[in-house]
Amino acid sequence: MTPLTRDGIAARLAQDIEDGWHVNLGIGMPELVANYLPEGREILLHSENGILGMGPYPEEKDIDWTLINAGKKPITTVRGASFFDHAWSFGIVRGGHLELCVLGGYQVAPNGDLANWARRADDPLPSIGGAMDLAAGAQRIYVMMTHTDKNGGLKVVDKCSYPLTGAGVVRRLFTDLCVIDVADGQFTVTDMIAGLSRDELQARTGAPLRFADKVATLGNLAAA
Amino acid sequence: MTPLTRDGIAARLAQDIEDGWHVNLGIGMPELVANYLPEGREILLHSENGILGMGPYPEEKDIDWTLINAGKKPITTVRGASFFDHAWSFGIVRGGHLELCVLGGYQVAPNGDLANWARRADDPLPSIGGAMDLAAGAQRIYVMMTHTDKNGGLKVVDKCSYPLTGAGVVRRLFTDLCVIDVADGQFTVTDMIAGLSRDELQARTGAPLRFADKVATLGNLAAA
Amino acid sequence: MLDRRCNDLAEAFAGIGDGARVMVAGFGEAGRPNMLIKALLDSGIKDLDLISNNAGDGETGLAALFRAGRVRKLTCSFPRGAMQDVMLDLVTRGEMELEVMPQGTLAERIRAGGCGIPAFYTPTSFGTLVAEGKETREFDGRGHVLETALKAEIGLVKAHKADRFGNLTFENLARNFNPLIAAAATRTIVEADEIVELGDIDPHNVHSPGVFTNYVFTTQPVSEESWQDWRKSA
Amino acid sequence: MLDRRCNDLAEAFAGIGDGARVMVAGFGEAGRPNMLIKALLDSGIKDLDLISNNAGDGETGLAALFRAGRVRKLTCSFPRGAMQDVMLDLVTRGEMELEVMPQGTLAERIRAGGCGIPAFYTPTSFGTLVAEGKETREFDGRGHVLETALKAEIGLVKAHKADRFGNLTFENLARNFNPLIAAAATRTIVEADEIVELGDIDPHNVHSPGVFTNYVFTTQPVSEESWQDWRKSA
Repeated sequence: MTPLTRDGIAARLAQDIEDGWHVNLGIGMPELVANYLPEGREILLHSENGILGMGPYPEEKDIDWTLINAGKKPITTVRGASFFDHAWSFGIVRGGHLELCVLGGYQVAPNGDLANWARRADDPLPSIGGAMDLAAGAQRIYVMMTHTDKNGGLKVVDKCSYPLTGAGVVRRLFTDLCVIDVADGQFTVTDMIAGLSRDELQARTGAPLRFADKVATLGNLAAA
Repeated sequence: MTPLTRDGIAARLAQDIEDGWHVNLGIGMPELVANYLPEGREILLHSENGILGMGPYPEEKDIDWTLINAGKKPITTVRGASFFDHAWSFGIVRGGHLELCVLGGYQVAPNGDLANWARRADDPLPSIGGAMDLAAGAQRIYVMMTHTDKNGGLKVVDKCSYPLTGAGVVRRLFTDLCVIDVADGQFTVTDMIAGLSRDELQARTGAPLRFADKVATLGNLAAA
Repeated sequence: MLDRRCNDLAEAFAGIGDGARVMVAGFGEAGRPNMLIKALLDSGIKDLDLISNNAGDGETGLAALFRAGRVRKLTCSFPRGAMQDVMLDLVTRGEMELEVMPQGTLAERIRAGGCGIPAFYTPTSFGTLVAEGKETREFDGRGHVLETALKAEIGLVKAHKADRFGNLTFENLARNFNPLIAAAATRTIVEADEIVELGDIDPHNVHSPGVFTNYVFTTQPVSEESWQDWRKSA
Repeated sequence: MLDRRCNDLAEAFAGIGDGARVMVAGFGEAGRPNMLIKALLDSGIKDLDLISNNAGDGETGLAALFRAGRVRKLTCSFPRGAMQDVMLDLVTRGEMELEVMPQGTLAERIRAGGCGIPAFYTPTSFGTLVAEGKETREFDGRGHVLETALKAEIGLVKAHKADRFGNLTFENLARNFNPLIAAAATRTIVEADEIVELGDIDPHNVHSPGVFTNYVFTTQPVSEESWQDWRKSA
């Protein structure tokens, strides 16, 4: 079996973004999703520092430091973009106007809880940023992360042990091994990579998995 | 004695508006103040429907019904004006950013209470508009009104009997007979028209009047 | 394709039943979506739970909704004007409920509805009749009133320019409640003087971002007589 | 004459004592008022109660204030970045207090401060560590947290264009916290790339109305070396 790369996860997730959606891609791995938006779908990207209609990274010569995303990386704008202040920007977020937000994760639980901002409750430099607002406000939250950590530690868990970003917010989870629907307090696997058995996947998961009637094969859509 | 006309009250009040102030002139009699702003002072007029920098009534041929004040009368704009939505407009009001608001009044009491929106508590068509926000939010409230009603009924009273617009908000009161400072629960007359005795003024007033050490003569500054 | 343009007014109002809460923008006639108000009238939807700062004047626009008896409740800040006899009649006969509040409180409640703030405290109206029965609280030694967010199923908005993403600009003081209602309504229907190409509106100067907009129409004039159409079918 | 233009930075900071609460706008370097931050550093004011979304990077800008030990407390949403070792050192040695909150909550608290709203409820952070000890309340069956307004004695703002009334525009994503801080600060000091004539900014597209502005300066570059000046006098 070959786990998906980060790009592979991003490419699979991008398939589940519908035409016409307004989407916030969280800092880090979710930013990759922008490279795999399916052809023929018009998707407007929001960044919480005040833009709808974010375009790709500019050419080096066109970098302008007033044109950055929430991760402070240079961006461009698409035709039909708009700028606004932080209050309106989080009004868009909190008011439920974004069809989707994609966030990275440290831990996800079947009740939809997400932990992605701190690994300990007494972090002396707790760094929250906009993730809690996005978790609370977007119409749906997709999470993308590796299924386990570098040491094989569980991240898809029965109950989050790290401080929560949002309670009961995750709708779908995309990992390097599978895609999981999160609903009614349960994990349901809808896609799995080839060459991985259900028992093997369960062994790498800290909560009981159910499987959809038809589980799709999760291929690497990011391959050239 | 000759009581001031409405224009006379407006002209006197205008003398107390300082250079550089941002001012809201309430609907009705206060609108007249705009005609008497002293030369050499730059005063920006706010209207709660979304403008700072309101200019005078336009020529008939220039009337544009998207350019109206809170009283729905046509206006013009001055150079350096700005438009904003109702939330920002009342943010300016409520946030204490206007140095002054001038309101009309039915009743004013020495504790600073103002009644100017309804003459009965069970009005079937209570019409509040923006007056309560202005009363609560502006840095200072000046009220202009006739000293008594058409039938000689008292309007400068010990306690408002009509529903309040704002509690404890009036800073100065301009009538056709006098100018009154309102502070520390007391009325202090600072200006009076000629030919009116203190006893006569007190007789037309429903609360005890004090008099400033030096009471100025209140002339008709609106005279051509 | 993200295209909010539409040519069928009936489509924009489809599925909306009697009793719907509808917000109508505008202050006086500035920024008042007359074509959409006419479409709402034509839709026949009744028992409207209407939110609009003013009550309208005369026989046209909002006034026609009241005259046609379509409004169960009006939430506003200023119900007086040329319509006040009709309003008074409706209210005293118990045919319409009226909720009046300070204009800034109305604006902030709608803004809160669009921005995901369920409630806030305001100093406005504290110590007055309007605050009676409301929850109050002191902050920094000053009394404040708790007010809750207002949202609606439908928002009717009048823009100057619109593009197919639904980005909007407003002219002069026609902005007023428009961007707030665009955000607070689940279904925001816009009529614009002009629909322009993407990119024709400077991204710095979009007054209401497209994410709030669901349908965009080009404004068509409504003839004076057609405001009386409801009388024929009534 | 209503003229907010000023040439003397010391005048803009006059009368501000140690312990002052200062809001600094900007997100990353976009919309960050570096000249004014340098003037604040030069003023020698210490024990700052600083509110800024980010903590800055390197040796310049905000970072210099931390390195110079001028900040008693930082309120922000994201204290990590190239400065985090310095921050960690200050916090663990107890030399600086840190208050961290969600970015949208920070923005809304500042907006509330400018708009006369003393407190509001937000769904953000409900059910998390951040909400522990805070007052909560259900609206429509969902938990919310009570948050209070943030105001400041001084607000430092970076604009693109300004006029003498203090009307401002911002470039691209340099807008961010700038208009909110302009409104929330008692004394709003602005540096602008360009000071233009009255009327050169279209009234429709003023991003922050002049009523919030107290001082306007033209931005001057701050040399890299001068950020080290404080070390000489320290």
